[in-house]
Amino acid sequence: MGNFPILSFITFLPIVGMIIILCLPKNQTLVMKSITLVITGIQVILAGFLLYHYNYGMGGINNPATFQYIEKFRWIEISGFSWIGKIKIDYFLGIDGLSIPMVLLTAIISFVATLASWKIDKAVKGYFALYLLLVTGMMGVFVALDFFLFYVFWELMLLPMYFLIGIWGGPRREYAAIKFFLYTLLGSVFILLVVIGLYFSTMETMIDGTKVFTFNMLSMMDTHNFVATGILSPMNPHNLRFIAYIALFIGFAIKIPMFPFHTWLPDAHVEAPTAISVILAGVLLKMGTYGILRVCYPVFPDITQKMIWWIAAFGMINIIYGALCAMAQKDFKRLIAYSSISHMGYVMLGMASLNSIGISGAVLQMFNHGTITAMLFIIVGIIYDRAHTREIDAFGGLATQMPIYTGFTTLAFFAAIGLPGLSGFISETFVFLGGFAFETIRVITVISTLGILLGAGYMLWTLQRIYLGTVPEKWKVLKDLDFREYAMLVPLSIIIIFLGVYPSSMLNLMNSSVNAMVKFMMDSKALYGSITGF
Amino acid sequence: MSIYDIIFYLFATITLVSAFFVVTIRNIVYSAFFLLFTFFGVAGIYVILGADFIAMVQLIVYVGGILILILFGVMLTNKITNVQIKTGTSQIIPAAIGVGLFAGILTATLVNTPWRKIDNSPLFPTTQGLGLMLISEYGVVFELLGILLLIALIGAASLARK
Amino acid sequence: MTEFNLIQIAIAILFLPLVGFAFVLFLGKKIKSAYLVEVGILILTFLLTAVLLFNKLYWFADKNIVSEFSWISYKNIAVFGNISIDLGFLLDNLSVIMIFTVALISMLVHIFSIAYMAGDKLYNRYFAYLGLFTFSMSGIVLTHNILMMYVFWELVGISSYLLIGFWYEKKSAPDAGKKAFLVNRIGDIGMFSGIMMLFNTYHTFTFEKIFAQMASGTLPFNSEFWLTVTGLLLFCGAIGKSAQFPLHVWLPDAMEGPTPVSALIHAATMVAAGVFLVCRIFPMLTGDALFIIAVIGALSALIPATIALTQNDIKKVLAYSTVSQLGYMVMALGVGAYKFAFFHLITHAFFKACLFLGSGSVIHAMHHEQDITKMGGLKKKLPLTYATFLIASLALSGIPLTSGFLSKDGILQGTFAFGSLTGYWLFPAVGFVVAMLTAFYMFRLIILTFHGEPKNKEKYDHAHESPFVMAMPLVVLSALSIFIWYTPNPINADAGLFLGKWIKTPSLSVPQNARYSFMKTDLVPEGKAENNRDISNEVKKEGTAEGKEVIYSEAYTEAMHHAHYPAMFLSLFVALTGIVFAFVFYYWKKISADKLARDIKPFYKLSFNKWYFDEIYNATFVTFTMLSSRVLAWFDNTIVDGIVNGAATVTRMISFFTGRFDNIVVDGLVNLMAYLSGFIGLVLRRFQTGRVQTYIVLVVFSLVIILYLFKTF
Amino acid sequence: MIHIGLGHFLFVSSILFSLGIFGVVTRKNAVMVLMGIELMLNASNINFIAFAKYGNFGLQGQVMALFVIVLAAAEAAIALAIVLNIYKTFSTVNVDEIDTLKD
Repeated sequence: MGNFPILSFITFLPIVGMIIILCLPKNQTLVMKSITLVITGIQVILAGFLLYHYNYGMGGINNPATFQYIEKFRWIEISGFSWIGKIKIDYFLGIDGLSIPMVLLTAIISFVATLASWKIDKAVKGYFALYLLLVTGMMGVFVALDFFLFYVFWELMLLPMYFLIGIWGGPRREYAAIKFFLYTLLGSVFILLVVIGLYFSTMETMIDGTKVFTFNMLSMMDTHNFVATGILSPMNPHNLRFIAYIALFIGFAIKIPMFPFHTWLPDAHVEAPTAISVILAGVLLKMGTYGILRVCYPVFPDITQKMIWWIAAFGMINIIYGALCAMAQKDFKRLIAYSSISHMGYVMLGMASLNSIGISGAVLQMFNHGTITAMLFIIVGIIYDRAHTREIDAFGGLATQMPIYTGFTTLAFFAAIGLPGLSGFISETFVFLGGFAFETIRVITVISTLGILLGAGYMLWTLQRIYLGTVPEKWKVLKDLDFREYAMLVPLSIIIIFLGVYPSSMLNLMNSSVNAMVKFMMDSKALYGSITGF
Repeated sequence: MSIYDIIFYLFATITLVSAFFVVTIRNIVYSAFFLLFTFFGVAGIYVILGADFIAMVQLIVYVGGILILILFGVMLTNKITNVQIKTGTSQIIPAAIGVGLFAGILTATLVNTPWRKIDNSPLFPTTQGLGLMLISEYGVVFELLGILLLIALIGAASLARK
Repeated sequence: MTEFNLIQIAIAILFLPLVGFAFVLFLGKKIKSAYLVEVGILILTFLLTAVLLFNKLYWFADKNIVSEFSWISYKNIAVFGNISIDLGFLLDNLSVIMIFTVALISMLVHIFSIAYMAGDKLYNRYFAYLGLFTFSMSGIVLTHNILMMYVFWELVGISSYLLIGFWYEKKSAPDAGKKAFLVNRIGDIGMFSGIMMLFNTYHTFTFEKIFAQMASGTLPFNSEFWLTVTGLLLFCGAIGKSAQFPLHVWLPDAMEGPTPVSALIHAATMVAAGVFLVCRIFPMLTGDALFIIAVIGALSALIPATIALTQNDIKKVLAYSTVSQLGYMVMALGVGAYKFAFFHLITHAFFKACLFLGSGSVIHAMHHEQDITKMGGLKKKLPLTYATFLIASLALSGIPLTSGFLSKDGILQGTFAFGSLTGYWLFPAVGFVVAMLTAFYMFRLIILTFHGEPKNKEKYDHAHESPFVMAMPLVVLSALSIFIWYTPNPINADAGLFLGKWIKTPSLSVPQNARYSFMKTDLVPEGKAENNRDISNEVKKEGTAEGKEVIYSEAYTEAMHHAHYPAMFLSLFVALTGIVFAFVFYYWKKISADKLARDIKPFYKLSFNKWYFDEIYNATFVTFTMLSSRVLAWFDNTIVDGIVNGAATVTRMISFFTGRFDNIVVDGLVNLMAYLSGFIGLVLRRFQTGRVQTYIVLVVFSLVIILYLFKTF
Repeated sequence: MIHIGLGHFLFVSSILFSLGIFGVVTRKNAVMVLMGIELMLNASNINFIAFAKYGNFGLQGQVMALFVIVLAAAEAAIALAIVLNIYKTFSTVNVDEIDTLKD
C-alpha cells in the first residue's frame, strides 16, 4: 500500500459520489442517500486506515520529511513571464499530528451528518451532490500543504455551504446564507491577500538549483527561503508582516468565529438544516483554529509571539461572552450556537499558551468540541423534527416522555460542561494548565475559569427547562428515538466517553507534532531576533 | 545520386503531381482517382522512411477504405447520369496567393532551420515494436480509439439513416 | 495478604458500584428487580471494605500503600520536561477508614431505600444513581493525586445533582440540584486554580511527590504567600463541597432529594469530602491558611446553628445542623486538631446518617409530611425510630458514652488549647456556643416530633413503625454512635486504637517559619534554621516509623493536656444547658417560644429567613449574571450584529448610487461603444460570408502573417 | 547533390499540406473539401514519420501516424454521413450555397 494515494482518495472520493448522484434520475432518492452514506462510510474506514498506519513519532509542522502519506507533484507550471519568473503550484498533500485528528473528525462528522440528512425531501439530488462537494472541500483543507491548494479547498467548501443553507434552510435562510457567505468571503479575501504576499516573498530552491517563487507552506516557514526584498520577508526592514498577520488572523478568526466576528454563526445555525448545523459546528469552525495553527503560527512565529496576549484575551472574551449570551437565548439552537462560540474560546486560549500541554489541549478541544457540539445539534434536530419548534420555554418534562433521548442529552450536556470522565474535561483542563504555565496569559487563564461555572449554569438551566418538570399536554405525543437517531448518537457518545477515560489515545497522536510546534516557536524566537536585528 | 534518392524523387513527384491534380481537376471522379495515386505516393514515402507497417496501413485504410467511402459519397450525391459531375471552384486567386505565401514561408522556415544531422539509421521491421507500444504504453489511447471508432460508426450510421 | 492483594481489593471496591450503575441503568427498564443486583453489589463492596480495613490496619498500620500507572505522559517537552499524569491508589489509614465508612453507610442507605422508595416509578434509576455516587465517592477517598480527586469530585457533584433532582417533575427539585451543582462549581473553580498552581510549580499531581518537593523547598512562585494562597484555593473546593460559609446555601435546598440520599450524600459522605480534602492537603497548609480556614469553619459552625433554631422542616434542621458540624470539623482542622477533626468526621457520619434515616422513617410514616409543627407524639407509634433517633441526638449533642461526646470534646479541647497558646479565645467560645445551640435545637426537634400531643390526628393514626429493611440500618447506625467502637475509655478518646494508633497528624511540608508557632518542630535547635527543611524531612520518616508525635511542640501537648478536663466539663455543661432549655421551652412550656420570638423579632426573623443569604445572593450574583447575560445578548443582537447589518445597509446604499452612476454614465459609455462597434461591424460584415472557405482563406493569411512575425530566419 | 534528408520530406509534406488547403478553400463540392482534408492529414503524417526517423523519438511518431489514420477514417465516415444529410436537406453539396451560418 506504500504508494497508494490514500489522501487524494479520501479527499476526492466524495466528488466521485457527486458525479454518480448527478447522473442518477431525480426520483432515486434512496439510492442517492445510500451512495452518500457509503461514500462517507468509506471515508471513515480510510481515516481509520490512516490512523492505523500512522507513525506516532513523526512531528511534521515545518519539516516536510516528517509529514506522512505525502503526495506531491507539480500541478500548475507556467514559465515565460519574465517579471514573475516561473509560476508553479504544487499538488502537495500530507498529514501530521495536527491534521490527523481533524481528518478523523471530518470523516466521522460527515458520516453522522449524512444520517442526519436522511429526512431531507426537497431537491434531494442537489442536496446530496452539494453535500458531497462540501465534504471534499473540508477534507481538502485539512490535508493540503500547499497554500494555494489550501485556499482552493477553503473556497470550494464555501459555495456548497451557501446553497445548503440558502435552499434547505429555515424561514430566514436567504439572510443567513448571504450573511455567512459574505462574512466568510471577507475572511477569504484577507487570506488571499496574504497568500499572494507570501508567494512573492518566498523562493524555493529547486532540485536543479534554480530559485522559484512558491506557494509551499512548509517553505514559507523556513527563513532561508525568504527573498530579502519581499514585502512579507523578515529581512526587509519595511516589511508588512504585522499587517499581514492581522489580516490572516482575521481571515481565520471569522471562521472560528472570534468575537466580534461571530454574528454570522447564530443566524447560520438557526437557519441551517440539522445536518448542516452539525457540519458547521463540527468541522467548519475547526478550520479557523486549524488555519491559525497550521499557517499563522509557523509562518509568522515572530508576530505570533508578540500577539499572544491578544489571542488569549480574545479567547477569554469568547468564553465568557459566549456563555453569557447563551444564557439569555430563548431558541434552543441559538443557545447551542453561542455555547459553540464559548467553547471555541478554550481552543484559542490553549493555542495562546505556546506550550505542549496547552496546545495539546487546544487540538483535543477542537476534536472534542466537534463531537460534542455535533451531538448537541443532532439533539436539537431531533426535537425540532418532532415538535417543529425550538422555543426553550415551550417545552418541559421531556424526561418523562422521551427518557432515552433525555439520557443522551444529559450525556452531551455534561460533556459540554466539562464533566470528568467525558472528553470535554481533559481538553479544558489541559487548556487551563497550559495557559496557567505561561506567565503572559496567566491572569487571563484564571479569569477564563469562570467559563466553567457559566457553562454549567446555562447548560443545566436549559436541561431543566426542557427536560425536567412536567410534560405539557401537547407534547404527550412525542415519540422516543428511532433506529436512525440511535445510529447517530451512539457512535458520538462512545467517542465522548472513550476519550474521557482514555485521552492518551488522542494525545499521543498529536504529541510529536505539538512538541515540534512548540520547539519551532521557541527556536524561532531567537532566529527571528537575529534576522531582524541587522 | 543513389537509388534511394531516385526512388524518393519518384514517389515525391507522384505524390505532389497527383495531389495537384486532385485539387485542380474539375471532374470529381477523376479527382478521386488522382487521390488514389497520391495515397500510393505517400505510402511509398513511408516505405522510404522505414515505416513499413504504416505504409501497409496507409494502403489498406486509405486506399481500401477511405477512398472507397469517398467514391461512394460522390456516387450518392451526384447523379452520375448527369453531366453535373463537374464541380465549380471559387475564390481561386486569393486562395492561390494565400496558399503560395503559406507554402513559401513554410519552405523558408524549414530551409533555414538548422536540423540536427543524424546518420541514416539502419532500417528494421517496426511491426513488433508498434504492436508492443500499442498494448503497453498507449494501451489506454488504443482502447479509447476503439471506442471512438465505435461511436463514429454508430454516429455515422444514425446520421446517414435520418 | 500482600500489599498487592489490598490494591486488588481497592480496585474491586472502586469499580463494583460502577458496574452496578451500568447494569441497572441499561437493564433497569427490562428487569424489574435490577435494583437487587445493585444492593447485592453494595453488600459485597462493604464486605470487601471490611476485609480491606482489617488487613490494612492489622498488617500495614504504619505503611502507605501506593499503586499507580501512567495515564497521560509527555517526554522532554518544553517548559515542563517529563510529565506523567498518573492514576493510582493511596491506601493509608485515613483512606481505608473513610472508605469503610462510605461503603457501610452506602450499603445501609441502599437497604433502607428498598422500602423507602418502594413504588417510585423510577425505582431502578434511583439505585443506579446511588451506585454512581458510591463509585465517585470511593474514587475521592482512594485516589493518590489531586487531579483524580478533582475528577471524582466533579462526578460526585453530578451524581448529587442527579439525586437531588431525582423527583424532577417538581420544579423545586431540579432547582435545588442546579443550585447545588453551580454553587459547588464556584468552589471548584477555586480548587481548580489551586490545582493549576500546584501543577505549574511541581509538574505533578501526586500528593506525595508534591509534599516531598515542597519539603525540599520548592514553593509556588517561590513565596510562602503564594503557598498560602494555593492552600486556600484548594480549600475553596472544600468550602463548596462541605457547604461552608459563604457557599453553604445549597445544602438545605438539597433536602429536596429523597431522604436516604440526604442521609448518604448530604450528611455522611459527600459533604465530608471537603473535610477529607483538607485532611489530605493538611501538610501543605501554612499557618495563615489554617487560620483563615479556622475562621471560615467557625462562621460555618455558628451561623447555621442559629438558623437551625427556628426551622420547622425536620430535614432542614438536620441540614443546618450538618453545615454546623462540618464547620466544626473545618474549624478543628484550622486550629491544628487534625486527629479530632477526622474522628468527628467519622462519628458524625454515623450519627447524622442515623438521624437522617430516622427522619426518613418519620416522613415515611407520616406520608411525606416534613413539618415538625404538624407532628408530635410519635414516640408511641414509632418506638424503634424514637430510640435510635434519641441515641443519635445524644451523640450529636455531645452527651457522655456516645461517640459524639468523644469527638466533639476533642475538637473543643483543640480549640481550647489553641486559644491558650495564641490568645484567640474566640474559637473555643464559638465552639461552646454552638455545642449549646446544637443540643437545644436537637431536643427541640425531638420534643416537637416525638413528644406531646399529635397535631395532625389523621396522619398520626395512619403512622406505623417502619419495616425491617428500614429499621435495621437505624439500629446499626445508632449502635455505631456508642463510644465502645472507638475507645474503651468513655472519656478519653486517645486511649483507643483509633486515635492512639491509626490516625496520626501527618508531618507538615510547609517551611518552618510559615507554620503555627506550636507546630514548628522542636527537634531543631535554634540557630540551625537553614537546615530545617532537611531535618524535618528525616523527622517525617522516623516519626512515622516509631509512631511518635513530632508535629507539635511540647507546649502544645502540654496545652492539650491541660485543656482536656476543662473542655470536657464545659462542653458537658453547655450541652446539658441546651437540653434543659429545650425542655423548658417546648416540653414543659414554661416559657412560650412564640412570645420570645415576638420579643426578639428581628433576630427571630433573621434566623428564620436563614440570614437572608439566598435573597442576598439572588439580588447580587444571580441578578448580576442574568442581567449581564441579557445586556450582552442585546449588545450582541443590536450593536455587533447591527454594525454588520449597518455595513450591509451602507453597502446597499452605495451600490444604489453606483448603480445609478452605472446606468447613466458608465452604461452611456458602453452604449456608445456598442454603437461604434455596430458601425465597425457594418464594415466588417462584408467579410462575413458565412462560408467556411472564406474564413479559411483569412486564417491562412493570418497564419502567414503570424509565421512571418515569429520567423526564425 | 545533397543527400536526401529530413528537409526533403518536410518540403514534400509542406507542399502537400498547402495543396490540401488550396483544395479545401477552392472547391465547391463538399466531397472535394473532404479530399483536401485527407491530403492535409497525409502531409502531417509524413511529418510524423519523418521526425520519427530523423528525430530521436523511437517509434512514437509512427504510433501517432497510426492514430491519425484511425482518426481520419472516423472523420471520413462521419463527414460523409453529414454530407449525405446535407444533400438530403439542401439537395446540393455545394458548400457556397450552404451559408446558413451567415444568418
